[in-house]
Amino acid sequence: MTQEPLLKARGLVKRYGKVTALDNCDFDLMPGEILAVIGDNGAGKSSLIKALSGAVQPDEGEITLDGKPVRFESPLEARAHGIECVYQTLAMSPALSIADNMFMGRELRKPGLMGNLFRQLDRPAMEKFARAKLNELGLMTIQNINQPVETLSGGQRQGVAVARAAAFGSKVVILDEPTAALGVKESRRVLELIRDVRSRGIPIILISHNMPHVFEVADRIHIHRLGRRLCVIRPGDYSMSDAVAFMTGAKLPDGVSEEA
Amino acid sequence: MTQEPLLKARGLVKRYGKVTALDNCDFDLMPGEILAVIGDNGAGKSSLIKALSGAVQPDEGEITLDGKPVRFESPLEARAHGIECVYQTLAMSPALSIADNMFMGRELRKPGLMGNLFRQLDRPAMEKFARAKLNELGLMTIQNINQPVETLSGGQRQGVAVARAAAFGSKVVILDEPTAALGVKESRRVLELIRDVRSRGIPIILISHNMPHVFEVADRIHIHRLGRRLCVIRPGDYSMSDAVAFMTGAKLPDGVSEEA
Amino acid sequence: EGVSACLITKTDTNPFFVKMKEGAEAKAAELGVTLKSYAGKIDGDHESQVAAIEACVADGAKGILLTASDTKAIVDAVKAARDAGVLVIALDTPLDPIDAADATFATDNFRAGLLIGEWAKATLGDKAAEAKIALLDLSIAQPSVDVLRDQGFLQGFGVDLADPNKWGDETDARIIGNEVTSGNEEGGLKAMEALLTKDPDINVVYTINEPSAAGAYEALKAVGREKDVLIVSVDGGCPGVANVKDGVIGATSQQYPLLMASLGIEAIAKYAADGTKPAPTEGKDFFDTGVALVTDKPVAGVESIDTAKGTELCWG
Amino acid sequence: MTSDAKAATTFEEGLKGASEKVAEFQDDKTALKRIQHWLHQTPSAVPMIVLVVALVIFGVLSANFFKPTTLSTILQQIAIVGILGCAQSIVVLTAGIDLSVGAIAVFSSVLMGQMTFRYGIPAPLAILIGLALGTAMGFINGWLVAKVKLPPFIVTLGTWQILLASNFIFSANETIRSSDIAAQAPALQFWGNAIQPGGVKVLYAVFLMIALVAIMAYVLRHTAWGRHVYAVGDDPDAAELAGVQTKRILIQVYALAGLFCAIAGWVMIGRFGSVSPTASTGQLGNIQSITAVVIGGISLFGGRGSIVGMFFGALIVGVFEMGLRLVGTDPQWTFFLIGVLIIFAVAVDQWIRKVSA
Amino acid sequence: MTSDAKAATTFEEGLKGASEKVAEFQDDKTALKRIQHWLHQTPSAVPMIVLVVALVIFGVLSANFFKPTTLSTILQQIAIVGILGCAQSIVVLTAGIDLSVGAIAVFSSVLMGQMTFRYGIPAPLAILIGLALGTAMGFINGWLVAKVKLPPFIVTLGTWQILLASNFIFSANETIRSSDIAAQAPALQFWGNAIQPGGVKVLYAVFLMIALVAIMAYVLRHTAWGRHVYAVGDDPDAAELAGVQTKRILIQVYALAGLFCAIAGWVMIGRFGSVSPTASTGQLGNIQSITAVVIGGISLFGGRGSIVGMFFGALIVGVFEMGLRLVGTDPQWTFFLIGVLIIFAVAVDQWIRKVSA
Ligand SMILES: Nc1ncnc2c1ncn2[C@@H]1O[C@H](COP(=O)(O)OP(=O)(O)OP(=O)(O)O)[C@@H](O)[C@H]1O
Ligand SMILES: Nc1ncnc2c1ncn2[C@@H]1O[C@H](COP(=O)(O)OP(=O)(O)OP(=O)(O)O)[C@@H](O)[C@H]1O
Ligand SMILES: [Mg+2]
Ligand SMILES: [Mg+2]
Repeated sequence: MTQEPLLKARGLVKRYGKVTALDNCDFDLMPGEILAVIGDNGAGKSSLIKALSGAVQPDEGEITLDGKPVRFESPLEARAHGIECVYQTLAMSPALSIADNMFMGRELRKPGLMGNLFRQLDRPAMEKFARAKLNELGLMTIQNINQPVETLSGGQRQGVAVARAAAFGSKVVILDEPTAALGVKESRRVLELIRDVRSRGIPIILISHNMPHVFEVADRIHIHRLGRRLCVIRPGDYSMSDAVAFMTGAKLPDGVSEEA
Repeated sequence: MTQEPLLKARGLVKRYGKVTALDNCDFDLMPGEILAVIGDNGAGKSSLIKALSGAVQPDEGEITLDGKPVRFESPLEARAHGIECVYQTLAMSPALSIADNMFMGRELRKPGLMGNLFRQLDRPAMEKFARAKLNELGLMTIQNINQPVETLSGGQRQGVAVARAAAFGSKVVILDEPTAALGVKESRRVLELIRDVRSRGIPIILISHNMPHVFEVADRIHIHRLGRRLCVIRPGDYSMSDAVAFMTGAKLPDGVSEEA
Repeated sequence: EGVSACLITKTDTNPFFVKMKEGAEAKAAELGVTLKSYAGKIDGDHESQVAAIEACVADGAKGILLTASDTKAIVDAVKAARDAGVLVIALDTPLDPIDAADATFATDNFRAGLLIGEWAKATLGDKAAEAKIALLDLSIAQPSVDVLRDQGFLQGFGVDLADPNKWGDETDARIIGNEVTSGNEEGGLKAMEALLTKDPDINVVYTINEPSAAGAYEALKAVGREKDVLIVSVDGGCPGVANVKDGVIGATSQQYPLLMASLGIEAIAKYAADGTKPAPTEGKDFFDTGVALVTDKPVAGVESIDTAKGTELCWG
Repeated sequence: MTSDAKAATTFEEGLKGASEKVAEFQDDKTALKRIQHWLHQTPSAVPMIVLVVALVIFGVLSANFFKPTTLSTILQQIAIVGILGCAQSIVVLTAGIDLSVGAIAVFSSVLMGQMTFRYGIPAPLAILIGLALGTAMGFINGWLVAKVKLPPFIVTLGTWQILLASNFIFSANETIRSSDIAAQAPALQFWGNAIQPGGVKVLYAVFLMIALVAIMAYVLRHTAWGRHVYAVGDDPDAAELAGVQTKRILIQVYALAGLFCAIAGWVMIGRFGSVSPTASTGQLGNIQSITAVVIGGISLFGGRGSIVGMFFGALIVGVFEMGLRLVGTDPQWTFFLIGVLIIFAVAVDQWIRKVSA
Repeated sequence: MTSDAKAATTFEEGLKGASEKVAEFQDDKTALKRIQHWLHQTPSAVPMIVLVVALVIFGVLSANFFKPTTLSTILQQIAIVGILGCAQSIVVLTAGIDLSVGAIAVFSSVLMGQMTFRYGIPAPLAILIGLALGTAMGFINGWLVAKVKLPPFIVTLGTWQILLASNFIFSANETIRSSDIAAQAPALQFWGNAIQPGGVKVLYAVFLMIALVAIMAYVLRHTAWGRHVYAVGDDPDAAELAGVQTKRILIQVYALAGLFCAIAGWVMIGRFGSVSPTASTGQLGNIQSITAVVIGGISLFGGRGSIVGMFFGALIVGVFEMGLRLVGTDPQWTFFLIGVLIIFAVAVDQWIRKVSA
């Protein structure tokens, strides 16, 4: 591992009142890899990726991107650095259309005067793009790209969020349980999409409770326990039951002693 | 199958504007069984169980419970008939405590004068009961039973909702993707709980996208496609890939011809 | 074709304007004039009055009777109506300038204040020099009646007015404070309570109208001081005169809204018939419908009528 | 083929011996942290602190301020707003708003008065009729909100105008004089009576307000109905799915608010002596009660806050108004400073909550 | 051990040949269904229908109603409410509310007038200063809402009082006469000019209002900023996570609302001729603009509705007030009927939406 991590965090701490969601947590993402993050419910996985993507500000610790220290005050800043995230809550505006949601904060403007002076949106272009991205995910049960997001089923909504992140992530794509509400077919598409994104050279952080999926696509697995990184394993080196044992505290990985 | 279905629906239709979520759908639940409902995203599974549990009123069709026709105007009426449901959206009041949420609509009152005349709640009893139910599910990372639900992680929240339904369902328990956000350990607990509930003689409807889980616990599997029941299979008779093929339209089960 | 007329009052909740409307309606019925009434939504509501004038013009009214909320600001709207051939008569409150209306049938509100001020001063005699005065005004927007009555009272009492277009800027040490009442019992009571907290020895209370005087009286009664405080007021409504008789109010300046209104309707009927406009009272630039001090404790040097006479003339 | 399923989940064997330990969090034990935690747990404490600070400041600025009569005057000045605030609180807790509270109060008082004086009904019966009609007005609000599903703001904006207009039309703008009421129907003025311990007058109305706040605090905190009110305000869809009869609760809440308003109307007669359709409460009661509710820390989005906070909110406004008058500002400046206070009190509240979160 | 993983997902082989068909839904082709669908798609159509019905009814009831001058009078009477409604609409779309709109308008008009007459600043410059100060007042609202995170209701309740009091204090209750303005600073009265096609006066102010509504409709619908306004109102957390700078948008929205109010203040000078600090818009402008917004179908919970609907809402109220005046209804009955109208209009709206959902 002579390579430097693309995204690195050291000593992250995040407290919510009395609860310490992140307790001196470290994190490394290598260029071009798929890194899975697994852990019990409430272990602090979502808190970790929220800290990495600017959605919350950690109380302590530092984050470096490409070796340079960064501090994201908002998800927009993280996005400006090419970090794209699908949150567990999806972050969609229910009354707005699918196309509007996909382009939120980076709308396309019409070329020429209408766009520059009158700042008119280029709806046809946005709709075409959105339609294409949804088709890639096989979300064709969606008939109307101008349908408000609130009229979609839970799974369809998740599909739209994943399509958005995959379409725009240029440096890191983070997915917090992207397949939780998805059907078999749709989950498969998401896994294919994840591989697709990696083949464009973009590393991915994948949080999932689905062990077969994790072991299938991940290059490395970050096991999170009680607010911190317990260990990082390669799927080839351990079995799924080992991983499950580590993350639930049934076993300890070699060379780690549980202190907490 | 000489037995009569406990909960039966015939010809249910539910339209949302132009979308027909349920298209002449039939449904049967036998006493004491675990019936899984599987289908693509947007197939209409949630709409079906909402119709069964009174959360939406179907436009057409009829429902019978124990052979008697019923019409639920609200979830409360369904609950009065012993039908308990965990919705995909969980139906929790974020600012209220776990105990308050578990007993919403069926609070315990203090014995004696305080309860009868002044209608005072018996908080200690409610808290004790809630704590016990959560422990059964292994949700022990929850420290404080009086914590507002909004401070729980997504998985913890789902655990609370499942515990509520399992604790109070007396005739039918319906679970809409109960393990979607749960970790490996917690999912296992839910499956055990489902078996537990059945062993109390209460039938269960389980919606899930997790095929291994479905095939592990279900007695029968209702395959939903394009708003209606495509077929019902027994896990012993077909393989998982068959089921997946049926629900995605890759294959047609024997004796069924796709019309839609 | 019948003659139609409009009555536009400041509000239609104050009994003063309610009676004015009744007077106008009675006269209109008598003369066969169709009358439509409009009012502002709150005290000082100027825009509703403009809208009402516009509606009257659109409706083809022959004449408008107007008690203006903002005497300067309404002038443009009045001019537009007169240009359209409508006779506009200012009731109760003269416009500024006064010739903006075709005629004015009014009481002099400043004089109404002046009378009760002089009466209070004379009643107190020597003690007027160390009086403690509470001023219960109408609203913080200080519409013109509010200012005229308040400043008239202070003038009559012998207090330096500073800017006569504004209340509250006087520096006389005898003034304990100004409070606003919205011209009703509730406001009068709360305002009086507050001023009593500030100085429990208040002995003269000026009130913008009789309902607020009744409220002030309740506050004084609550602290057992209702007998030794002079309350003066303006309006001369029948409940107000009854309160003077009962000793709740010491003196009030009575106005004659019914008279104004019926005179106004007559003028409009006449104008519709032969185009003549009413003439002002001799020596004044408006037709003065008069103001009289009503009290059962007359003092030398201030002309007054007693409550028996007041009850005869009162307006509701 | 369950063997196939079994194979697919063999990895769960790793669960054997999984830790059953509960995550532990260190507890900060410093005094400051404890105060913060306590503030967080006790939302009504925040307005209380603002109140105490205001009291101290005015006590220093004005010698008259800490006299018992001043304090009892403040209490009696907020009695009506406090009762209207009870009505407003329960409505706001359901994520609603009631702009008609003042109009219901004034109209009810006029109804009670005119029933007695115009129609000759005995005063106690007239009061009962007034209370019933006030409740009915609230019920109509609730019915429109719950059954016709109209936004509360709109419903009560409409009924505010309707009731106020009805009030003027019905009363023919007639005021019933205090002396007439005292002579013929003293029951109407009941709440204007006072006890006088040590010469300081405290109106019955003040005790009524405190009693109503206490009762509602108990009901909201310790009964199922109270919890349901919170649940409806928090997330009505979730509450409905969880088995709360949201429509019924909403109608009950608005009807109860109507009853409180009618009680406030009765109290108004006692407090002001007379029955006047023009009472400013009709126009301003809604803004005053909403101000108390919000300064008291009840969220306008529903489901959060306590009625005791509302009480302190009303007190804060009362203390400020009286304090500013004693310090001797002009009414226009008082109006200005009350505006500043409203923003400031809520900002302090927000800040304390953030610090302690 | 990926083979283990492979084994666990073999069932997915069933996916091969999965149908790629899109679910199809039959389309109802009856005329009624089509109308319902169209109404659902075009939310501003509902107030339009109410408007047309109102026009027809009053046309029948009053012979004078359908005269061109009457209609142009209605338009000029709603000009100010319409402009304030633009301000209110964008604020309400962000799930806020602005109670200070009227106060900003009146204070701005007073500032413009006094800058010219008291301080001798040339009128055009005074107007610019007034517009800038109005924007600044809105900016303060926005800053308190976005940065200090106070509820909009409270912030604007506070600034409403503060600005109204400042307005009275600053103006010293002085009205500037129309004739003086016409002589010395006609620019202040610009919007009071009119074109007179065929003798019917139509004020410039009316055209300004229509232009502002049209511009804002375009901005909200066809620019990224407009979409962000909707997103912020819809779900601020989601909007923030999705990369909208919610705070910036909020501040911009309130500041823009302040600018619109200041424009309304300028228009008030033209419309009424004089500059009057007691103009009742200061007290009532907020309720009037909120009424227009809500009758126009904009949700007070934010994120839903269109500004064109607000325009129809203002028109409906204008038509009703004028129509009732012409029919000769007593003012209290007018209030009563406007109250009924508010509830009725929103109930109809709700009903159509439900039927067509
Ligand atoms: N906004 C918040 N306020 C208070 N506590 C919070 C908040 N967000 C998270 N927590 C707490 O922080 C801890 C970690 O939560 P987090 O959502 O990061 O877990 P997770 O690993 O993502 O769980 P899951 O797999 O269930 O999504 C939990 O105990 C949770 O209760
Ligand atoms: N309230 C609603 N308004 C409009 N359309 C809706 C509504 N609820 C559901 N639908 C539509 O009905 C169809 C069925 O939705 P449903 O939620 O029942 O699917 P599902 O099978 O539960 O999907 P998933 O597995 O993703 O939860 C979808 O096309 C969805 O878009
Ligand atoms: Mg999580
Ligand atoms: Mg579903």
